[in-house]
Amino acid sequence: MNETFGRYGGQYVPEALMPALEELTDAYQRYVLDNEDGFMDEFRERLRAFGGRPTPLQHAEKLSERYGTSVYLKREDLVHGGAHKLNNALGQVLLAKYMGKERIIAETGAGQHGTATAMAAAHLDMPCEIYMGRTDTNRQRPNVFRMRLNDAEVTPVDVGRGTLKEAISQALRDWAQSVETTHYVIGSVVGPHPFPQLVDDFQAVISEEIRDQLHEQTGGLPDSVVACAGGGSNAMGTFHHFLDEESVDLYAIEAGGSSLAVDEERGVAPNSASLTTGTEGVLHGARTRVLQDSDGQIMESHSVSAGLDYAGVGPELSHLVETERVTPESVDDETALAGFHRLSQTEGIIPALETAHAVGWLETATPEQLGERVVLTVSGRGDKDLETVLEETATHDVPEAPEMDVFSTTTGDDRNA
Amino acid sequence: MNETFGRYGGQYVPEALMPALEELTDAYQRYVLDNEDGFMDEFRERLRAFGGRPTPLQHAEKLSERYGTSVYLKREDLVHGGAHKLNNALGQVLLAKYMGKERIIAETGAGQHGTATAMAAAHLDMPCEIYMGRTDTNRQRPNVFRMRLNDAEVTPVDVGRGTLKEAISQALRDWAQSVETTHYVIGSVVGPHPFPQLVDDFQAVISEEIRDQLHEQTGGLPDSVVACAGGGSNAMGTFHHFLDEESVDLYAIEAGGSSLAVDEERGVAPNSASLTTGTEGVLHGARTRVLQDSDGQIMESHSVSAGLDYAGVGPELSHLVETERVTPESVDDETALAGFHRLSQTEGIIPALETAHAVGWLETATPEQLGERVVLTVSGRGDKDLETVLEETATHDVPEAPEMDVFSTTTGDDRNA
Amino acid sequence: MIGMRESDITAAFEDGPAFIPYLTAGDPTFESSIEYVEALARGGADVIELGLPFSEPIAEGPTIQQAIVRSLEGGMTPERFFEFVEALDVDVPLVCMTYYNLIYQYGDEDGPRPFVERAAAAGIDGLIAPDLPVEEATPLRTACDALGLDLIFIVAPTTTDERLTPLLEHSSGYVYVQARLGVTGARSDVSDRTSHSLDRLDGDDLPAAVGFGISTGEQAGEIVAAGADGIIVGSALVDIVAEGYENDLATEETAERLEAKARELTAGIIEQGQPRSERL
Amino acid sequence: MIGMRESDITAAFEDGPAFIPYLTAGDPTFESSIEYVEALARGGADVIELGLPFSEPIAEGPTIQQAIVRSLEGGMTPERFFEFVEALDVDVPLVCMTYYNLIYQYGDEDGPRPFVERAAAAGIDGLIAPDLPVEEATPLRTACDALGLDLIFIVAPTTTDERLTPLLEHSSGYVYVQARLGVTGARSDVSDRTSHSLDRLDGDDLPAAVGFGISTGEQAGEIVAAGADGIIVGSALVDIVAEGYENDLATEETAERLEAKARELTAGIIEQGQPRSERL
Ligand SMILES: Cc1ncc(COP(=O)(O)O)c(C=O)c1O
Ligand SMILES: Cc1ncc(COP(=O)(O)O)c(C=O)c1O
Repeated sequence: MNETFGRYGGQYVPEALMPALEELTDAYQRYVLDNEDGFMDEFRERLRAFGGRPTPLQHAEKLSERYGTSVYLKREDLVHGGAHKLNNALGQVLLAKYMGKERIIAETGAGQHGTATAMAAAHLDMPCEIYMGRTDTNRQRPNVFRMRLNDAEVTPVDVGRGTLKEAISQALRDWAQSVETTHYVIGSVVGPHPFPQLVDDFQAVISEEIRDQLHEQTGGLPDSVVACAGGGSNAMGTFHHFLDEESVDLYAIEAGGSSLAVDEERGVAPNSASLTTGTEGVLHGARTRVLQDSDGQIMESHSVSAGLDYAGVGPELSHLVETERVTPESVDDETALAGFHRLSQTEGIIPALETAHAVGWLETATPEQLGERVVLTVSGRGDKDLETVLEETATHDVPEAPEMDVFSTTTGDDRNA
Repeated sequence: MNETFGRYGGQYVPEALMPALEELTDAYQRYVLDNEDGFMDEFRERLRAFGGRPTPLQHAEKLSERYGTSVYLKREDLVHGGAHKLNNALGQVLLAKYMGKERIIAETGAGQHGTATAMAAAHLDMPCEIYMGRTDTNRQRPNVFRMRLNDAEVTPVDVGRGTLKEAISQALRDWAQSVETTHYVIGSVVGPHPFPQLVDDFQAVISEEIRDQLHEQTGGLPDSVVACAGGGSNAMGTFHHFLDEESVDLYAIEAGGSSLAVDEERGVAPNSASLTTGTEGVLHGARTRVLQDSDGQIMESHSVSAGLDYAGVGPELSHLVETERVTPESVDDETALAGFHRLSQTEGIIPALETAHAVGWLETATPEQLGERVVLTVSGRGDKDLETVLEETATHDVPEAPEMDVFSTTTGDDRNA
Repeated sequence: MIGMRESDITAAFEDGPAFIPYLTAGDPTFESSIEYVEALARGGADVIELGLPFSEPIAEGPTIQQAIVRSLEGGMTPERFFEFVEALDVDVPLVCMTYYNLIYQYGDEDGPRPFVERAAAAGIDGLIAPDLPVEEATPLRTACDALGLDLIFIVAPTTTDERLTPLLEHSSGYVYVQARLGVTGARSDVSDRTSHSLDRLDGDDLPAAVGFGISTGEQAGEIVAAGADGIIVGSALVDIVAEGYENDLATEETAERLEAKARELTAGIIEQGQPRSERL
Repeated sequence: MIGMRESDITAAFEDGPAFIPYLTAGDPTFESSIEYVEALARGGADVIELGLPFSEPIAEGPTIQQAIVRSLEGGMTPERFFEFVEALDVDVPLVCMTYYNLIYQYGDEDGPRPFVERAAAAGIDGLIAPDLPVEEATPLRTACDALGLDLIFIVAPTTTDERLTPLLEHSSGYVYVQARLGVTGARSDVSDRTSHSLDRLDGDDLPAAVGFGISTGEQAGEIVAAGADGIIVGSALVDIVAEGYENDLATEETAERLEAKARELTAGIIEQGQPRSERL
């Protein structure tokens, strides 16, 4: 177990939480790494029966044609709840149960991690409270309903801009006072050690399946593997089992937002490209690449995709970028929206806006980057993003978008008149 | 191949469509029954890679405890698109391709069959037009968006009450003029021969998997199998491979709406319980049980669940009920809502409102009916129903429902003050 | 038509190509609808098709769908329909056009016979059930034969040669030739499939009446010139009823317009037509 | 505290239990905040903790979060903070409380040293970084030692005995004893864990100051009676600043209230207190 990844990682939290991190590190070692009491067996079985794993690795015919290569889609959109997030949430809630905790808390931005945690907590009969920025509760209403339906408390956070950053801070505050009975289910490969590794290990099932499925389908390895990255759990899970395969190129696609430039004055980055444009700093318990001003104040990030809209990124991913094992690429809002529509129309899969960044990147990638076999992880489905896509498509230049005039009053009957 | 099932079934359509039904019957025989050109192999493979099959058969711990028996959930909610509907839509769109058709039409009520067809059509590169009652387009907006995103035309039908019944009639009208180039993808085991058998065969994968999975998990057969029934495709697919197993009791759960009584004067049935309360009639191309007044006019049906809200039912299911192989049961709106909340809270699965009827029935079933092993098919996920559930829960007496006051302005921060 | 005496309906084609108008009975009210039907008779109708409205009219276009809605809202039922027929003062053969479920449900016993009995008693001469293909028609055929009613089937552009033979065998009265694919509704183009269909029927005993989409005297003439024994006009007439309804016209005014339209169509036919006996 | 001369901060505990108020520097403005800090000094502060606001204050409750927002909106930056310290006219030791990222980012080179240098130059005597556990603190510890600043660590109720030893080893100035679990914020109950924590520290060289949730002179007295060498009060004072801000009170009025509150707290301590030298 590494507490750090090169210069990144560590445990930058209040002293009150340190014993909990020690306890968690111990539990991680015993249950996850050593499969004590058959923890990993139970986790795998529940991922299968409750979560719907394995998910398919689908050869995408139209994309393959378009890019002159074989494109395979890893279908995490088919996981229960609609995203890869359940892999981690289920693992952590189960771990909390093994640790004898009585309560679960979590933060959520887009609501995907919150809904996944609420589902896992209902499934495993654990009381659960989700912190969510006030702005996000309002713009992600359906996900708030879903969490409530699964009997989770949803606590809006009224601080600051009311988004993910504030929700994480608030969850850490809750944890600092409830740590003895409560486990904090963090939603990505971020936060203090051992969270980045723990979450990575739970998400590693993605690349384990990809490797086996692609081997079965083609007898070989991919040339390139593409995943969108916000905090980086989807990317780390997708890369994990290829890290040691030098022939496999790994691309982490970040949100380029409207621009890679930064407004220091207002403390705003119109993007979430912390791997590409961030600098070393300490955020939410770990040293990693963050979007910050020259004083070290964390900036507001921006992306059309709520799930990528975060000023930090997992420390291991920062390290893998620094050592050039992983290539970070950023895709702007418009290209992501085009990718969203392209996948919906040509493959019949409506992706999450997060995933749409990875899809959008294919359009700009060179044949050398893609190679002959590309795997792209569809990290989630886009049902949660319908309203956003409608609004954003209207204000951006997205020729791929369909007309949405169904709700006008002309009728299809006229054709027979 | 049977054109009829006892007294039910047949082909009651305009002469213009008869040749198309002959052509379809021929294609059904060759491609589906005889696997010509490897049709069924391709269908199965696409169901796997694109559709996400097999879906798990999950032992439901909390329900099992509650009812003192082993309850297994067949997780069709994990199929791509969120319901069993894709099994049929993918099969029929693929069949249309094998038949050389150039265009797909379909009707939809709740939008589940429409979205499934739109997804399948995008996946297989077929132009697609979906008929949907005007009322339904307005109350199922997200599904309309999804269809449009998959590049399907959505044509609102302004006739009558503007729901499923009118949409089917309109789709039949379109087909009557476009039949030479167009295949009509009907959404359930209804309509003229060979549709009821065709759809049943495509949905039979559900019970094939249940049988094999339960055998693997327990070494035996279920004692009872429970499925909600609107048109009946979920029920027929769930029952198919158990029809010849006499020890297995089969329960088709219909929508009891607000009451089983009927308002003949207004031509309105406040339920959709055509198996329980319907009488023999001819609707949408088949002789079957329908909700009709004494003149034979079809009545408006009603259910809290749009997907069950239909005045007819598949002819084979009518026959199986008549011969007492299948037991029909009806569950009213309130019991279904309670079932919806119960599954969401205790198992972490938010079911479709259609499915919620089957879940609700468990509450009233006797131990003798359930036996020691119960399989219940979760025909779809409830994301599409969130708004409806909120509204309906507010106007019904559903003690199971959670509070939904998250959107008020009190903040979670106060606890630390 | 299997060795039966020529019916009143068939006889109506004897003196030249027949004009067969359609109206939905009871559209928009029982009383006005009676006047409209009688106006068509005055305008030269040789046979009249009367629609008995069904809640799921899968074979109709929007024009007739709306007529059906108006009629149902006006309280039309199968029983009222028969009273409607009895109240009519016309002396041409009447054909009832309705969907099979209404036929099947009528009366206390299962099956089509009670309906046919009642229709015969009311003075109906023939039936068309657009959702009843010949394969499913035996019970109705039997009842009609027993009570001396014609049962009219539709030949569609898609009807294959293999289907044509049994279809003609079971037909009586006339053969309804569907001019184009699609549902009912006025159209300005007349498919060239019509003449093909008519060619296929050449040599059959029954008169062939062409419908679907005819709206002007000129079209009617063209179709008759192409060899039809009659033309069926529905939506173009229902349009006039709808217009009167929407603009609140007096019943007489709408009736006059219908009569005028009937005359236009009859004139178109007569210009081109010759008695069927001479053409055979 | 490893073999170093006693610091000014530690010396401030010599004459009896110390009163250590906290304010966020620059809340709500640079100028008013200076007056507030000076008022606390007049009110009897022995040491003053000054918050340098960070955008992600994960260890603060809502009261101090809001103070941080006000201060940041007023334009507070690390550089302005040092100017603030330089502008202060108080003669008690000053402790800067801030998050590690601001310490780490300050100046041109990576690492905490430039921040510590500047802090020393401005007249800061010690640092508290609430998100920097002792495991990650070596670079900062080194810089502080080099420049003669105290580095104060927090002992939490959850701190295990194994953690206590290294934690105390790295501490200087005083030990910040967290009275209860949770984040900062005024509370009316004082956990009985406090005395347990104090017991564990018995025998350590450094004075133990208790914070988190103290708001009245009575509470302060109880805690001193339980053996604390000092009390730290933050949210109860920030509440007064917030009240002044929200009700648009004159700076002097808020300053007077702060001074009065400081006197209340000091009085509570003195009642119960005796000089540290006599208690050891
Ligand atoms: C579907 C989906 N993909 C990707 C992400 C980004 O998170 P991560 O980078 O941790 O995978 C999210 C976050 O909510 C998500 O919902
Ligand atoms: C999830 C779900 N279950 C059940 C049904 C009912 O249809 P059927 O009885 O054909 O399965 C529907 C119809 O839309 C549905 O969406």
